[in-house]
Amino acid sequence: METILKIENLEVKFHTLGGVVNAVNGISYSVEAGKTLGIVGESGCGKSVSMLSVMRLIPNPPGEITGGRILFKGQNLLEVSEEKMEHIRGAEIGMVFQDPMTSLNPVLTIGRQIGEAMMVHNGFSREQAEKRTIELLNLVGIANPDQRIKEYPHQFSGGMRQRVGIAMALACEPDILIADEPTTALDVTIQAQIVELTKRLQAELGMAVIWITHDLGVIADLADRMIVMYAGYIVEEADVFDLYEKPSHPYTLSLLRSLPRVDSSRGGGERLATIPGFPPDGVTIMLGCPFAPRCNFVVDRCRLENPPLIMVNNDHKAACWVDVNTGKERSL
Amino acid sequence: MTRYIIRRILQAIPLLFIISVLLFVLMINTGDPLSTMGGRRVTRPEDRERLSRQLGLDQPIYKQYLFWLIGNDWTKVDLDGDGTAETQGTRKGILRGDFGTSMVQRGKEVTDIILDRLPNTLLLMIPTEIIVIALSLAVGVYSALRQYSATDHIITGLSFIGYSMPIFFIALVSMYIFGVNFKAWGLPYLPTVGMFDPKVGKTTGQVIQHMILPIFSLTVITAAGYSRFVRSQMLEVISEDYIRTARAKGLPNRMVITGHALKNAALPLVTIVGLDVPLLLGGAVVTESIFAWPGMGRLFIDHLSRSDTPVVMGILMMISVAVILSQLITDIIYAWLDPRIRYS
Amino acid sequence: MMGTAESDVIKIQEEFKTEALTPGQLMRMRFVRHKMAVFGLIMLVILILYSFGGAFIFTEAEANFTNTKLRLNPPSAENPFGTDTVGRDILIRTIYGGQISLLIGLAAVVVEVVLGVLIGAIAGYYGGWIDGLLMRFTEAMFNIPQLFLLLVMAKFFGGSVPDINLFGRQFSGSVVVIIVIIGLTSWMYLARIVRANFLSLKEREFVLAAHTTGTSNFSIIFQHILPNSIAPIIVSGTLSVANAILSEAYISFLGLGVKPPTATWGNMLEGAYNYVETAPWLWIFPGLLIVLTVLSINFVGDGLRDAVDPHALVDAG
Amino acid sequence: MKIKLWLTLMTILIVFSMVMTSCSPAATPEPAAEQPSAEQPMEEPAAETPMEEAMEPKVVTFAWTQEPDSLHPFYTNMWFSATLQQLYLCWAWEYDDQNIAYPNLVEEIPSVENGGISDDGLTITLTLRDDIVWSDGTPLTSADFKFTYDMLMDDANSVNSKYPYDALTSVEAPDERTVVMNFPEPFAAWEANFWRGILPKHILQPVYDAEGSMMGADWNMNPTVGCGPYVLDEWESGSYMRFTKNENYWKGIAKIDDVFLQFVPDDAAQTAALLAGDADLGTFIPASDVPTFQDAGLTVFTVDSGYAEGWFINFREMASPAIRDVEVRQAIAMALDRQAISDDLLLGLTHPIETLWDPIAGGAYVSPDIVPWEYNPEAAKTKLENAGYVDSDGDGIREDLDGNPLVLVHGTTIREIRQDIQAVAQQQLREIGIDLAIESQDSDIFFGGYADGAPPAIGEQDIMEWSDSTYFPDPDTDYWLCDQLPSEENPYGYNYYGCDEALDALFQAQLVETDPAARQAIFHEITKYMHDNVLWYGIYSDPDLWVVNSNLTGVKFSGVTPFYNIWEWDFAN
Repeated sequence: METILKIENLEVKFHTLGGVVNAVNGISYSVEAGKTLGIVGESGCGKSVSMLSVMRLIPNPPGEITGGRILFKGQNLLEVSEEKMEHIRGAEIGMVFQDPMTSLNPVLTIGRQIGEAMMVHNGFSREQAEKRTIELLNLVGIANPDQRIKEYPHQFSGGMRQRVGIAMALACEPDILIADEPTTALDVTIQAQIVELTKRLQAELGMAVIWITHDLGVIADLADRMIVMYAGYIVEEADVFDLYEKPSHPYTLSLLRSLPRVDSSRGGGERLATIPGFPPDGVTIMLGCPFAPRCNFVVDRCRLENPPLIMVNNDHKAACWVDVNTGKERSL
Repeated sequence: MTRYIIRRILQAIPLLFIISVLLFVLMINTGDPLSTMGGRRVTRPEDRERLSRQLGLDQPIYKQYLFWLIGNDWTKVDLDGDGTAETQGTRKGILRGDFGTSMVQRGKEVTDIILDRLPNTLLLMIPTEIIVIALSLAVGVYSALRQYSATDHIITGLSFIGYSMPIFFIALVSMYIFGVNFKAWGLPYLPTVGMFDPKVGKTTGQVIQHMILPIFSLTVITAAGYSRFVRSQMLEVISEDYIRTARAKGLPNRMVITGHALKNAALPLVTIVGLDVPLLLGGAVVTESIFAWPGMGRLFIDHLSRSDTPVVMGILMMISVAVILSQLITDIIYAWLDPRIRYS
Repeated sequence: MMGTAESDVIKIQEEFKTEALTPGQLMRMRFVRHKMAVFGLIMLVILILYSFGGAFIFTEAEANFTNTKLRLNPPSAENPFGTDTVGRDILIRTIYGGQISLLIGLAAVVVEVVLGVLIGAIAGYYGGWIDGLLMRFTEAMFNIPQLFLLLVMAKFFGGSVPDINLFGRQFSGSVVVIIVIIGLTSWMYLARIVRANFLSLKEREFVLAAHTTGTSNFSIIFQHILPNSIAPIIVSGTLSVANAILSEAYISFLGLGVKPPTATWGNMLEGAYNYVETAPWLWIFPGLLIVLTVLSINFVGDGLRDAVDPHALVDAG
Repeated sequence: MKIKLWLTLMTILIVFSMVMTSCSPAATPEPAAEQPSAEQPMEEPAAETPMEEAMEPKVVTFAWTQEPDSLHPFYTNMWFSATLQQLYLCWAWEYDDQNIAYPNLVEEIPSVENGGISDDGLTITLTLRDDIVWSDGTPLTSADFKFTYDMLMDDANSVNSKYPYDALTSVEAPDERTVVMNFPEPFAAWEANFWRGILPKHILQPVYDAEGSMMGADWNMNPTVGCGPYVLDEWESGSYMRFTKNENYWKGIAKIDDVFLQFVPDDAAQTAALLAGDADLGTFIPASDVPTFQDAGLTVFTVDSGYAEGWFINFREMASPAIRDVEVRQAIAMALDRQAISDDLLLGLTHPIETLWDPIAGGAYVSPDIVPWEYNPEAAKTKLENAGYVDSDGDGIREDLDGNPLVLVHGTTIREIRQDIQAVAQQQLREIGIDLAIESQDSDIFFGGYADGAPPAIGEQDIMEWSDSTYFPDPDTDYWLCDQLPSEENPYGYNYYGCDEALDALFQAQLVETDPAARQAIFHEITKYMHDNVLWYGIYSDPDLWVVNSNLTGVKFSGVTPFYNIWEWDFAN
């Protein structure tokens, strides 16, 4: 399997009024061509920031990438020129954003917004771009594409707009599609449609997908591999089945418990589990594990030492001093 | 759209009615046009009594308003003071397009008086507005894109100063520097007052020379506010998600700005300009006064100082109509430029 | 990476909730980070000290002391700002004029806020035909350019107004006239803001709750809703002070402002254009003081707006 | 793209307004250079060749700080308009630089001696010259006089003032050259006030017939037919007015071709224009600029036009009791340093005066027995002590016996010099213990009527200051007549000062006194009485100031008809 994107020790900081926020704290992972990586975590855990770093779209100031490497097809994206980067964005890495209501330009037609990337990257003429745009809209399942390319975003429903967003990201047939919570703002039925669409397109076009979400439910039948992030750290990384079967970090466990289960044996009156407390603010320097204050499994060591990612199983890593299956402290 | 326009125009009618009543009541009570009639001596009692009657100033205010509104040709008026109204009125009233005649320039049609001056005001104001829009777009966008740079700080500071300055101050300063001091230093200097040098005549070159200082002053003040607005709009727009989307598509920066950000940032300016256009019609009263520009603003001041109600009302109503019209036009243009907005 | 999406920053910063800071502290912090606002505040304090502290050094009699032999003297050690057409010292007159100008600025805004809040609150709270009527009226007032309305009103109230005695000093009655007319011609914007605020707030739970407990309309308006829309009122009020000072300068410049003997920065400029060339000190000093004051207030107002508006979090120059 | 369309629209608008403003026929030829001509105006003629100079029209430029409201003599009260009448109109008789009348349209000025005035003073007969014509060649006849009278008296015309024509019973025109005026009782002020401007019947009659009034006549603003040495050529509102010489002027064709009136916004612009040589003549100049003009070689004329700046004392019952006390008034008269005002504020161009009649006929109507009020604060203080005004609480302001502080209200119009005098007076009266509260209003408010609640009319102010004159050059005034007191019944009355029966009788008597010497004697009584009782307190004589290019020759000014000899003016080479 070819590794197309490899992130090593990425560190991102934000300078805010409240102090320096450590948004991403030295994370490493890789994405393989044609596969889907799911990144899960609460708001503010650094999952979006790490993706924006890949696109080099972190606003500076106040954001700053302070360390690490992002290797895309072997070249470090943090070192390439802005011109080169412009080509990589859109042409080689496409991105779909969370809110389809705001991520499309309200005063430009859909056709122009999809087509312009092809005109820039592929040197298409206006006619070629339009032809291809119609094909793309067909591909993402929008009816009457030759009419609709003349329309404006406000004339589309939320789900349709997200389809447009996807078409836009796929316009130049990128090798990676980054989807930053693309379904969060949508109705549940539409969510499923978008997930299905993505799967179909991935099968047809063969690109890698990085799917960011805070909803473990959505990603279950989409991802090949999963990463769970908390407070700027990767706390667990595993194949999708492993993760759901044997979650090895208390945080992952809590996330899974907070999912509503249709097959619940305990009946309808069951109260969903919530995680007490708030994630750390990123400013305060924490000595131990950032999840320790909210953790049910906490031991003394957790408050003193931040656990590294530990291989708990075959290709399954978790950052915890405790084996959550046994409740015993790991001896390391 | 047509229905929307009709509805807006219908809505404007009560609005104009309120405005006219308000202003009329104010104007009628702002001094006596017959006190000295611009002369150095107080008007003789006999003449004042007679003129009050003949010009209808002795009538109760509602009647004066009525005559102003719908005219008095349906009734008779008393000219000779014998207590019986025997002369047929001749006024048609503003609703029938008769703005009346001036008290100061006895017998001269208000419409003629205003039309004499209107082109001069437009001549000064339209170039100003164009320069202001172009300048503030350029400056505002530039400084937004270089937020926190030294240039941005300087531009922001300067625009704050311009924005805080009363126009007469910048006018006096510019007259002092470019008129008085340049002359004293033997540099080519600019004329400070009037529309042209009568010795030379009203040539295009002359008029343009005389336009420079007033336009400069107006531009400094207005562009300061506009560019601040454009800058903040631009800052807002470039933080929008769709700009990030455009960047994520790999568009070069120039295309992101001109293709995606500028139109969104410039759109709200249409509203601001629409609100300001009628003000310009009034010709920035102060500017015209200082630079002795023979426009509407000076006309207003001159006639206000002699309580010439028909002329003052004529100017103010014209401006009010212009305000309403330009709001309507602004809405239409906005709808035309912004696909999201549709009126019905 | 210049000019990239700022919403991300806001989103990110909102994500990293800074629990340590109360909203008040945050506001103060944002304000203090706004360097121009701090500069404006300092400038304003200096100007207030100048106008009100100067009164302890020079008496008002000195401000009005004429000496026709010292007519139109240029600035000198004796008269640092020069003298005017009857030999009064311009420095001392700017001190006393400053008091009135600042007073007019503040008092006119009080009038404006009272009117604007009252009309906006009533229109927004009661809605229906009251709202329709009040808003029509507001719109009508809006449609007449302010300077025109000010001039007409200045003439309307320009008759004889008796002098007033305040704090043992005599003021020309026209000060009150100017305050009132500036207030009367500037409340419309505020009324709209307040109305919009009321429209959205009156449907909120705490208001509905107050209704069910039988609280009177008066107390709902003033004790429940108003305190929640105070921030925009304060910001708009601050900026209005600057506008009021400018308005006073404009009408005074056109000869319809505050009448002698009371000096204001505005009426010191009246007729000064006749001395553009011959006695520039007549208009430069009061003019500069107006510009400085208005500038400082605008800075402070801008800072305040950013401070109460969380979207301006990063806009700390 | 849409922005472009918008810009195009704007451009069209600009071009449109450009065309509209410049489509009026260009007055003067295109200049060779686009430089402001202000740079070297005086050198221009020198640079021309003699041939061209002969062709070049002679133009005299007036800097005019106020634009006339109308050029119809009976629809304007503006000094800046009335003054121009000697350019384009003609009076029956006009006045020379000594303010002495000389016949203009008439053979001679009527008098008892030449039979023009009947012995009972009830009929005045004018005999017109036979060579007088309008500028379009139409003869000017008694019909024009009669027409003028008829128009004035017709209510449909709403003229500014019917004075003094309402004193007549009729005007007759028995033949083309004779005008007969019939009075119900003798009218001593006739010479100074009748036939100031004759209307062209052949122009205005058709308008009157068509519209029932001459109010809307084009001639009012555009009198291209006149009977003066010049006729109006063009008036561009807000910018300029040009008069060109009347080729049919019967006294002789004017030497200067054009008179150009440039409207300047203020004194500063006028001063600049005069100093730069852009204008050849200016008036109503600020006194402080006079030395500058003199240094620059311009000639300054001071011409008595009957105006006097003074304090009108309100002694009506609503006035402060103090001001109604003659001792207080006399104290005030001694407390103001009028000489300093004349010297410092008016740079010695004028002088303090004692009565309203000082600037008339060289002071012939002023009683020789008057002793001018001296500036003497100590004497003023003593007077106040004697009148019972003592500063009992030590605040520097005197109180009367009941402890009421001695506060007087002084009101005036918003003219800079008046507000300056107010400031000076306030300080000087405070020195003798009088608190002067000062206020000022726009003149249309200040001089408003009783019903408007104007401060002088309703008697709110104790002292009112402005510059005024009699029916100059006649000494008559009806300001102090008892029947002119404003009230509910007489809301337009303009005796804002008070009714003094003795004074009233004297004013009544002089107007019907046909013997000049006897009339003069009555005025001596009036002036002495008003001066000693301080019913009017003179500040300074308010002459007209004219600044003229020294290259102009033959320049003379009258106080009544300023440009009476403008047809004789010329440029020296």
